[in-house]
Amino acid sequence: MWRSARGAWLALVMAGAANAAPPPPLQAEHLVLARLPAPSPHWLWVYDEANNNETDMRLYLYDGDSHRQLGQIDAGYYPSPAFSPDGKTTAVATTYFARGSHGARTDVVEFTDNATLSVSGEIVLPPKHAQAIPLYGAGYSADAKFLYVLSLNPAAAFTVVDLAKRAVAGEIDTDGCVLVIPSAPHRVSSLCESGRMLTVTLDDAGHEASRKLSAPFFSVDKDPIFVQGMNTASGIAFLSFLGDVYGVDLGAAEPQFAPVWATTTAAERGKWRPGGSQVGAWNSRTGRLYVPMHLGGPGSHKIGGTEVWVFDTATHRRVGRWPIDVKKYGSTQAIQVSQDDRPLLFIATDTSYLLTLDAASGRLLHAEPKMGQSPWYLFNP
Amino acid sequence: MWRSARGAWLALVMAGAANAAPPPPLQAEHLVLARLPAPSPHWLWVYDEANNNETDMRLYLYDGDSHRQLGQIDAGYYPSPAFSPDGKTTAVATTYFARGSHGARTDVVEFTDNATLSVSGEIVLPPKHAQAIPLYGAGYSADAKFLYVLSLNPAAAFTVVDLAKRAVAGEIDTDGCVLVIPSAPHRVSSLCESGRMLTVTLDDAGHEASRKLSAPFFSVDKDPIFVQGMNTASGIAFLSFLGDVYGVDLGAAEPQFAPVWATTTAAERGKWRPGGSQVGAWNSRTGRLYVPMHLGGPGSHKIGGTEVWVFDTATHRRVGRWPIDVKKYGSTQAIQVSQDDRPLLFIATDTSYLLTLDAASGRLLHAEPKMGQSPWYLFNP
Amino acid sequence: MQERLDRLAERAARGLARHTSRRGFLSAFGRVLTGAALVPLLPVMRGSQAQAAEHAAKAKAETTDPNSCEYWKFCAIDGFLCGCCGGSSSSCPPGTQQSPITWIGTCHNPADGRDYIMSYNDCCGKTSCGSCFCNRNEGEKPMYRLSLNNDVNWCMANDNPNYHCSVSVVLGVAGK
Amino acid sequence: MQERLDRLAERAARGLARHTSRRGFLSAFGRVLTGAALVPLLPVMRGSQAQAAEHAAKAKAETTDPNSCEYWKFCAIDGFLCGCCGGSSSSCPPGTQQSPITWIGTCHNPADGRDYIMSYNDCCGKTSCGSCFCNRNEGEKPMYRLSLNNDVNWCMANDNPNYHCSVSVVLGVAGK
Repeated sequence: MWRSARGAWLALVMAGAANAAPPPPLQAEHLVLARLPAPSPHWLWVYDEANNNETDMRLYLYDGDSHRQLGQIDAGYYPSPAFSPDGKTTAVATTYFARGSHGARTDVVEFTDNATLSVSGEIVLPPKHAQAIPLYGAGYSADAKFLYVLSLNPAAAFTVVDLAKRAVAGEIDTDGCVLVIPSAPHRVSSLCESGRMLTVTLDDAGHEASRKLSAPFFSVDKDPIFVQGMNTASGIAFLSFLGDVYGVDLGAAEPQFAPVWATTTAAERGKWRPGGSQVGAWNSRTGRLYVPMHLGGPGSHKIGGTEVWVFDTATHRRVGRWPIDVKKYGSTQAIQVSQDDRPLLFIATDTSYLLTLDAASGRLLHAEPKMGQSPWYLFNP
Repeated sequence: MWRSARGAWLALVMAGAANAAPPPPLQAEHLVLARLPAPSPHWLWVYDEANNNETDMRLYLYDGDSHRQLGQIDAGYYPSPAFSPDGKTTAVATTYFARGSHGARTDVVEFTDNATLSVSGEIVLPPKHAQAIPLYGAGYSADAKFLYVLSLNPAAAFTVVDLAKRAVAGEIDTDGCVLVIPSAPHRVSSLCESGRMLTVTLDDAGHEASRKLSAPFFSVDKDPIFVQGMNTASGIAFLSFLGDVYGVDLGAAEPQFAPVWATTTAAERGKWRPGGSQVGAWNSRTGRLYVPMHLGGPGSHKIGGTEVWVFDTATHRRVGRWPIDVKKYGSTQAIQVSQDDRPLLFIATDTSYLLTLDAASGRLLHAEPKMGQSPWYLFNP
Repeated sequence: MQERLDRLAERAARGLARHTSRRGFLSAFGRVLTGAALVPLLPVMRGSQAQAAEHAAKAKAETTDPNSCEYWKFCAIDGFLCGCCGGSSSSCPPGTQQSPITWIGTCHNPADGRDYIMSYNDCCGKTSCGSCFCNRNEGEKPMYRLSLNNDVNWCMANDNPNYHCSVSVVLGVAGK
Repeated sequence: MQERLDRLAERAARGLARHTSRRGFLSAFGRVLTGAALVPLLPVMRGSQAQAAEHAAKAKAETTDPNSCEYWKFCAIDGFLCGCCGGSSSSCPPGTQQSPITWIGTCHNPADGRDYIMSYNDCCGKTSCGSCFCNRNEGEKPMYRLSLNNDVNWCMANDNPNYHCSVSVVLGVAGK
């Protein structure tokens, strides 16, 4: 019965008082509102697609150190989250209906104050917000002047929101190319069916100043890249279905494509593949890349990983190969790594476990069961 | 490969054609909208509380003969369903918010055409609809002139909707008494904390004409009755926590209380108890009562049943005692019986199985897994 | 005597419900249910001896882990434990609002052998937390005895009545 | 030659997307994707040989139970099977609306040894059916090749874009 420190203390007090008097009764408690602790790089946003109840998708804020859920943002139907550069705001572009699943449609970006997890405001959007994978579905410009929101209806475009004016500045047709990948100062890049990257540069009013289509840098037919990209120190990186790494430097006016390198040996290629709903995680400080891999053939690109392979992105050498206890936790559905020097690796599984690992050693630190209904994407704050 | 009748037929055709020609290719299909089969007394409405996603509660229409789901009504936040006397309409009183879980609140009754499962209209309600157990949360008058909707905020009342005028006729304060139990022509009865029944009689405009408080007929302190009542041939019946049956005849202007009888022997009493979220089912044709029972003490009244006890309500004799395979299916959470001469007994379990039993023999006819997230109440159409 | 007091409290609450505005009633009702001075008038008191016996029989109530459903304070809770949602057993998660109205229970604390009156508030304004669902019903009564019922949404009277999670707040020692 | 046709189709679709109104585009796009006459122009054709090889390797596709995820028609479906929701593999449940736009797959039918072009329509207007979730991805491509992608909500262009379930409709035999 006396298992905790508090319990032991009470026992001591009771023993000290001998049989003199009973312990004092507990004082009345006062119901208060919990405050968030100071922000930490070990915080994680878990995206719950609520697959059986899609009008009720949400983001859970989870602390990888205390292994506690810190709070929740209600996010509506197919939300796309974006995190302000100063870390103070979470923007969620989403869709609501006047009668739950029916009635008038409203697309809107809602802003949550990350200090209180309260909605601090909203801006109504054109009713075209992409109902798709949330990664690179919305993004802040580096100076937080604009928010970009992906549209798909099925014409592809993005909406530019002027955050100072709290109004939609306009809409940019992307000619079938998808994703909003922001780069400084006011550029947005997208992936095209032709294997090219489209980069649109905006003027100060948020209107299109110019656009540029790159040369093809991947082949949709031979080995398509996953749209689930990863931020790197200088831009973005994509994995291909066969596990090749496509780095894109977004520092200049036009994207620069790094030499493609493979996560598999010739013997592994086509047998071991990345898969799941979020297929890689990249730590910009340590330069480590984490790829969930499984044994499978063509068409298995959404099968979860049974191992996590770890790569040094400078040398392209595999430096770790960590099996997942699939029988116990399920296979990896999503993966993310914290962006600090002592990083944590987070894995959401297809049985809704959230695993926290030491990203240096692969040691399992915690397994949190029932992390929502469909924890399919993991975001750093 | 050739397992089905169709497969075997194809194999014959192919054999008959020798090596002459390959079978003709499948014709192009045309996507159509499925039509509902003719209504059946073996239809069942399964109320899914979607406990982890409560803004997305829904009703599934299930056919106990074909063991198929026939369709779905999206029902919002804490819906109360009611079924029109002619069987053509399902009314759902519920609550929506302009932004999913936040924003302006709208309480509304929505009408679904049971032939097409499309919403045919709505009437906005005062924003007080009870967020509580849905049984007797809404109800039609016998002549379908009025719909009554329970309010709780926390003052108890009910809203009278004039269906011909498609407008709210008014609100009746029930002085703390709860439930809307309609009886002909325009009476509504409720249960009170004092163990009495309040009966309000309405005039043709839907306003209060008179009210009458009965003598106490049960004891809240000694043995409260569950609010989860059951329609009987002449009124309504309630079970108490200890398993006593309280029948109420609603045929006259004032409720008549039948002698209380026990479902337990003196030896069983206080040991075997009814429990769950819907604790009994009553077939008015056969006069059979079905009570899920478990072994438990005070405070166990929401524990699911491990057996179903069957009673002849004329003789009060137990005529069946049917164990549930709890290890396989979970314990009973809700129970319902079809209102025909060859009735089916339906049981929803706490692991979301929907069991279909022959209500005469107790034989298990079908076990449907994953019947929603939280199938806590079962309604006859 | 106890019975008379109960009836008094009942009649007072009813009177409030009938004769005051919604807001006025709510704030008064809130006071009745959370104001320590009025606690001895609550009908819950009746059940406390039966409760104690029940507890003695069970005797398994947790005293150490406030995120466990077995924790002693949760003897009549029906919902998600706020401690698993960013709050604690007596605090609401960030961004939610507490319900001003509550249901009441009497729980036995094995650590000091006392019965305590608990207020079970809901935390409101966000959708279901979904973690640590806990359904215990010691002394719980059907909806017609509203202040002892946990089947209704106690966020019902909040500006935003979405139910997120539940807390269990010690109001005081139950009178013996 | 095939490549030139593909490019033509691509350019045509793009042109429509850019230069016509939303409604006009949708109806045209719908025609492109469901009109049998235009099927040979679809980019999906490219993959059919690779697909066939893949299928030969798997060879386990169901031919009898159209509510099984393994049923041959579902080789690139990602969603709830409408047959478990009140519809069938080629009909939408009562009260829903079909999506006018679709994604496309090529599935091998072991019963006659042929490859068929399938249109995967979503049924729309009610929330997630929740039954018989099925996720198969033979020939599925990322979102930038939209007509072969099953990760977007194909109800996106419906008046009510709520996703309920998915069907798999035979369009015709894939050209060899």
